[in-house]
Amino acid sequence: MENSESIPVRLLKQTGVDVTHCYQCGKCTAGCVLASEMDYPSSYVMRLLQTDDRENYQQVLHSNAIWLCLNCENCIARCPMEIDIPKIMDYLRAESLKAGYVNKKAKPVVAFHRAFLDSIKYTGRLYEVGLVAGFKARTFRITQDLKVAPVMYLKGKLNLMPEMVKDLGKIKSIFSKTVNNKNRENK
Amino acid sequence: MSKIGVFICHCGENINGTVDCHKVAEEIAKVEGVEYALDYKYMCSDPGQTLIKQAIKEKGLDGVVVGSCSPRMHEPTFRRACAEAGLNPYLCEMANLREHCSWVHEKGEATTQKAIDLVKSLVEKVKRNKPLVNIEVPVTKKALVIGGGIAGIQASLDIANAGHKVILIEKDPSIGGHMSQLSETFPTLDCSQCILTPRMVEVAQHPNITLYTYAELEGLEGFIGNFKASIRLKAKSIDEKLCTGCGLCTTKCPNKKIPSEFNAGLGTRTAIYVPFPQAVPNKPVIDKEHCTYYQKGKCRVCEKFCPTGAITFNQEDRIITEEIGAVVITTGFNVLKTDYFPEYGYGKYKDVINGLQFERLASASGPTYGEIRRPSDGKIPQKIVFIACAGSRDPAKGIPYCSKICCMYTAKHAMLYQHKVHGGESYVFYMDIRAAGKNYDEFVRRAIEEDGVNYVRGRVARVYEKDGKLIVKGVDTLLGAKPVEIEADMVVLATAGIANKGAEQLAQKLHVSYDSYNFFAEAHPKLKPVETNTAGIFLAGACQSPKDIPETVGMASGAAVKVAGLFSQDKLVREPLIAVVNRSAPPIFSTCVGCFMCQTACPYQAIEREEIKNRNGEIIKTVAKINPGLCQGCGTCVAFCRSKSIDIQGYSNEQVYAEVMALLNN
Amino acid sequence: MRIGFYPGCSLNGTSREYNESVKALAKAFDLDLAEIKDWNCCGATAAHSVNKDLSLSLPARILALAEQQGFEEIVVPCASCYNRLSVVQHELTHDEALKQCVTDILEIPYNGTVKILNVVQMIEKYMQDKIEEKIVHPFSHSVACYYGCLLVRPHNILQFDRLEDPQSMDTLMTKIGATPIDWAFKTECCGAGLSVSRTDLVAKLSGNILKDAADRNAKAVIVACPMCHSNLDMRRPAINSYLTKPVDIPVLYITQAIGLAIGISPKELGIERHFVTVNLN
Amino acid sequence: MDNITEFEPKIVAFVCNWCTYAGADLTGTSRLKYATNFKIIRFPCTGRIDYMLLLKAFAEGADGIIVSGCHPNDCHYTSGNFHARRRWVVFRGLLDFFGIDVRRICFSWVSAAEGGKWADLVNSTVAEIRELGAYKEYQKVAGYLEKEECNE
Amino acid sequence: MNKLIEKATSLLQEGVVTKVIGYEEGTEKPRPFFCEKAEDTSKLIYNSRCINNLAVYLTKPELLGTGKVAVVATLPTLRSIVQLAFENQLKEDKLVILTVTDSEEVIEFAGFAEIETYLKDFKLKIDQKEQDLIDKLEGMSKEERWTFWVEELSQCFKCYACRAACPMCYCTRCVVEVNCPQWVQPWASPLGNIEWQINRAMHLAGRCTGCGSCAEACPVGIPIDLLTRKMMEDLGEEFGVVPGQPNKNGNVLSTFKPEDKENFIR
Repeated sequence: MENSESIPVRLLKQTGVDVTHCYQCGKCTAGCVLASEMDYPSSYVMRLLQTDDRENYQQVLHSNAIWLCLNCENCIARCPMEIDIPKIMDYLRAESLKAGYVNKKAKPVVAFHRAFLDSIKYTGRLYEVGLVAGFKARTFRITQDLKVAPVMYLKGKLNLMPEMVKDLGKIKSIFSKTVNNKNRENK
Repeated sequence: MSKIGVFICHCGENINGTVDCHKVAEEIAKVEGVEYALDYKYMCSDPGQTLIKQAIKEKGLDGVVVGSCSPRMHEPTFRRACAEAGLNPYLCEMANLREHCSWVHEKGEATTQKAIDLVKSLVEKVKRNKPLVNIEVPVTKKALVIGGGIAGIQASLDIANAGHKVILIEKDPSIGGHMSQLSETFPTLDCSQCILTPRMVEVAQHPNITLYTYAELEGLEGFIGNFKASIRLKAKSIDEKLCTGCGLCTTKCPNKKIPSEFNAGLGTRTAIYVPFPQAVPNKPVIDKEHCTYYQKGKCRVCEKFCPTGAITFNQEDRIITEEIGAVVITTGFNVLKTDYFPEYGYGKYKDVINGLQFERLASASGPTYGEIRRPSDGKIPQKIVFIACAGSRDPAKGIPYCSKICCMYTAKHAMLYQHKVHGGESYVFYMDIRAAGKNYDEFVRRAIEEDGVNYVRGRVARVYEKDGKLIVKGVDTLLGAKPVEIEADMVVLATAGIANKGAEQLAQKLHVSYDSYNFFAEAHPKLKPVETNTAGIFLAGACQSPKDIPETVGMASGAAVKVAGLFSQDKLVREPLIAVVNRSAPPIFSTCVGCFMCQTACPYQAIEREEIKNRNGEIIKTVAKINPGLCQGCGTCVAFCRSKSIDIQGYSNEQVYAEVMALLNN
Repeated sequence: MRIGFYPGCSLNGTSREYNESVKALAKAFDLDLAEIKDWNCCGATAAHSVNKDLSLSLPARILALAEQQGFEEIVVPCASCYNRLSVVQHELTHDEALKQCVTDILEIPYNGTVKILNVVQMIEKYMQDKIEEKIVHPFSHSVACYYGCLLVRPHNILQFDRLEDPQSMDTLMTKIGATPIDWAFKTECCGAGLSVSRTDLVAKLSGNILKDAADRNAKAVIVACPMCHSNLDMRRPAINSYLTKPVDIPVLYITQAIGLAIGISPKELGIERHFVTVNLN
Repeated sequence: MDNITEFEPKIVAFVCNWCTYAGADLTGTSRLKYATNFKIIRFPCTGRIDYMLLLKAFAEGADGIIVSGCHPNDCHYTSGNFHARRRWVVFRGLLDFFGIDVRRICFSWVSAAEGGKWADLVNSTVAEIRELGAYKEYQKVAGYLEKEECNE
Repeated sequence: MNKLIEKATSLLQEGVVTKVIGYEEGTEKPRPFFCEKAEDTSKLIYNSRCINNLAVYLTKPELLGTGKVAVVATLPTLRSIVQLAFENQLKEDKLVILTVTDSEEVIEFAGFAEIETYLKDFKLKIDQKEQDLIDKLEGMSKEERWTFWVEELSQCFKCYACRAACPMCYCTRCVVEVNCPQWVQPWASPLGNIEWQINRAMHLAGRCTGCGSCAEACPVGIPIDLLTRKMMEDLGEEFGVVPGQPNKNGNVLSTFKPEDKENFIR
């Protein structure tokens, strides 16, 4: 099906967002707080997607930008064509993960998301110590935030024991039906 | 028993090449009611037409069918021929044997047979044709022009110079419109007022033009050539006969802090005011909303100082009615309001202004006498940013369409700035440069190349104030979408042109259609740009869509010609192919039951209510009536009417029914 | 009046002072906040960065629980959770198919009837007209109200305040005697999700925000979002090493500011849990 | 006419004067060819076309019908075609519910510039109707009544 | 019940109206009753068995006379009245419209507008019986449908009871009486019958209020109401037509939207 339909059409079907609406005014980029950090700023990403060129698409999936996007939604708030760029970014991230194209620079970001989700998966709620630990384990940034943590602890901001959702079974099943469910296309 | 004459044209070999024309004539001759049939090489030629005329006279024909080319080609020709022979032209029909037969089929039996069938069915139709007389409607040779901007001024002058009376109404105290607010005009940079004011004066002095300022249309009834307009003359609180326009009152009025409309809010005016020095008429009006006397009941300072005692507080609005034959709508456009651009801080920061305000700053008659100064502190901006497409091409917050004039006036603004502020830095954020027009693109290039205006392709996301500077966050999409930040002293938004306030209501009063943006709709996008779908009402200028001065003036003259053309005849003659509601003897009067559901089916508001009264004037029945002046003959109402009480002349139920029957019956 | 309360993860961890101050305020205005039983994490950015269905299901479960436990209205102080819950509710009400697929995943009924309030809305609805009379020591400082992204965007869904230059927090601040400054970064993003993974960027973004507030000499930054808070407060060392001239403006939750004004003890409001010490006046 | 081996369907077209009739003229001037067993009747506007004429055509032995006018927004009378469109939506639904073969009525928009489209449309319609064969069901029912012309 | 009689009595006694059109007990079902004397009001009944659509009389001046007339209206009747009023067929000042609620309260409407607002609370729905038939027909192949109708209509002998019973058929000249050209065979014949019913349905597009009187009146019991009911459904979906709540812009076939949808025009 990938080959049968154009990339813009696929995006439309999968996310309900029509990238062909973009006429490259750049307002999204102009308003994006991280545009200067991105390898491809949002409007550029839109253009790459519009071209319906496999290489350009791969380029996007490999890009750092999709992982830097904060979903702060400044772009869509100002987009004259009301194109939901954050939604596209979500989709691209998911695709990038599936395809294993995640940009090297973005590894920590992904690691964090993963750690975050694991934490929820096992406890139903976010267990920050677990999260940070998990994140460090994934990124080998053992020393990061070493200064912050104790202070946090002193200020009573850290629980050393995770909180648990009673109905953990349900949370697990949610995960198994979504993240771990390969056959369901992200719609 | 009818006597139809049938004339089959060979059109050289065009028809005869594939159709056996002679056989067609022979076959048709056999048809009941056909008196005479012949075929000939060229029916449209003089000898051909003479054949028809002779036959009509000699055989006393009461109907004619010409089997030849498309009626869209020669129907008028043959109908004229019939008329010249004394046969009612509407008793002549054409069978299309060329475009619909000989040219689209191969030579052969079938083709000839089809030709015969086509002619037959037209014969059956003609049997049921009725003699019709052209409709004549008288024409009142006086035009109403609504709106005294450059479009209205041009249209009025052209119509008046063609020798016809014109009534020009303007809602503001003076004519001149937006053009009078402009500084210089692109691409020649000649001063707007210098070219406009002479025409304003000409309007005021023209013997054929009656000017009503501070006046609005209340309502319009009637139809082409025969409208009746009611006009509200708003109370000016001034006796114009006494007022000499000395202007003393305006200097004495204590209420001086009212934002001036003419200066787009950058300057102030008094409650009794003349909008601008060159105003026409140059006599003040009292703005009741802001006048201390009207609001609080005391003051009357102007009255005290008026040397001629022209101030009349007790004046009331007057409604006058005028008989007119045509209307030209020239109500112009407007610019987007401040609340469209929260991210640009328009309305929040004094130094973020719109294009019209910049025009006033740049204009010698403006609040700064033509010097570019910041509204906030009067300083001369050293760095200025122009944002194009502010609201245009912005379905989310503004309007989806391109306002057309912004690219040019922005280039002009930047150029004027560079000329007036030496060493100043100007930036234009644009998406595309749309400079199609004589010397337009050259003009933009000049701004970039000679005056050093920095054009940056990309939209601005937001503008915010910091330490007295306006931080403009934009992007350069030509550098791979590179964010750009400029610390500007002033920001000018090329705000979109939108339909004028009240356009929708006016359209409804006039029964002309308007588009989803409330711009008035032309009758045909290509071939009828100055007509509306209501006969006798025409359009000119930015009320149809944003446009620049030359285009507006051209359109105004176009509309004027249409009006002059209409007025060149004493009576309007129109084809009688229109709908009619049947009438019959009492007590029925008409089979119409008066449900009036047909009214909305008519695109021309041609269906009226007729009250049938008895001797004592009591209404017995209300039935539909078609206004022959308005009906264009589409026949939608005919197909809709349940009791078949409406029929259309020339395509009557009987005629088309017979046509269909005959066509299939062989 | 019993209202559901969804603290969300951070309010039980890093941002517990937010939790405490919300509760304290509720107590002061005798508003009965009942925690939704057995709530789970909303999934935050992580979930919808990784998997659509998950990002829908987690919040949906919370809303379903709230319905089950008979709440008509729930207060969600965490702007991120508020945003996720609202967006999911909106998406599900506008897409039957999606709703079906999610309820299948949840295996508990979901109708989407619960009304979701953020903290500002809670104060506006249940407290603001009583604030003035309760004030004991006016919060007479110039403050920068920082709304962040998640409270106001996407506007068509949240319909909260106005998109550019929102005012609701500013209005509340004037009620407790503060003077809100007009500044440029009210709704610029602080870096939120990247807090841990890309601290460098967060330092930069949050830095710009604090700098503008400082330049316009605000004495405190007022927030209504735990992520904004932790970025502006906890990340201060990183921020200050990014900024040329360090900034020591404290960052308070709107609930804390109001709490102080109506005389709730700093301890009760968890003021001392901040990294950047709060010593106003 | 029921010569099944070489069945030639009877087809009539009801068209508006301003777009489709002119389009058909263009087909002619461009010398594009189509089948002879197909005839055009001219109306001022699709808005004028009475649905009864379609039924009458079937009753009178038509096997197929084309109804064509200006594209939306191109109507010479600004909105006749819009009214027609609604009429056809309603009428077609009703006919279908009645079991009348709506495949035999082809509705279309053909502009004055679409001579080519008209030729294709006619040819494809002729082909389709030839495929469907004569509209016996209706003609059988219609056959009942002795034909009688209307005369005043 | 008595409330209705009281009301009718007072109306007649005070001479507000010259007659009250309502229902009285008939041989096997209630029948329309023109009550002109106060003493007869006791005959008036009103219950779920009263099904005749009395609106049909309101367009017949010869029946109403010159005076003011009261009518006891069922929901369908009210819908018809609103539609008739919209089609300029009724005079507000000549009518007193009454209805009886489930709690047997009598409502007198101040005007047509009020009826419309009243009707808003009552959603018109097709009874299961009809719906099933419609679904059955839609389930059939078009050939089966054709045979179904041809057979059903072969019984029709053109008595025009359907027309007489329909409040919307008030034309002074019905299309079948038009003979130049003769659009529809006025006498019974398979084709004529089909053409008549198609005309009837088309003429009722956006006007039929689904009271079912036509089928009720058919002496041979042809389910002709299905045609209009089906059409009502479609019009509802396609153009948002609500029976009894006429679109103020005009009839569904004499109005349009540029964005109207269709899927068959080539």
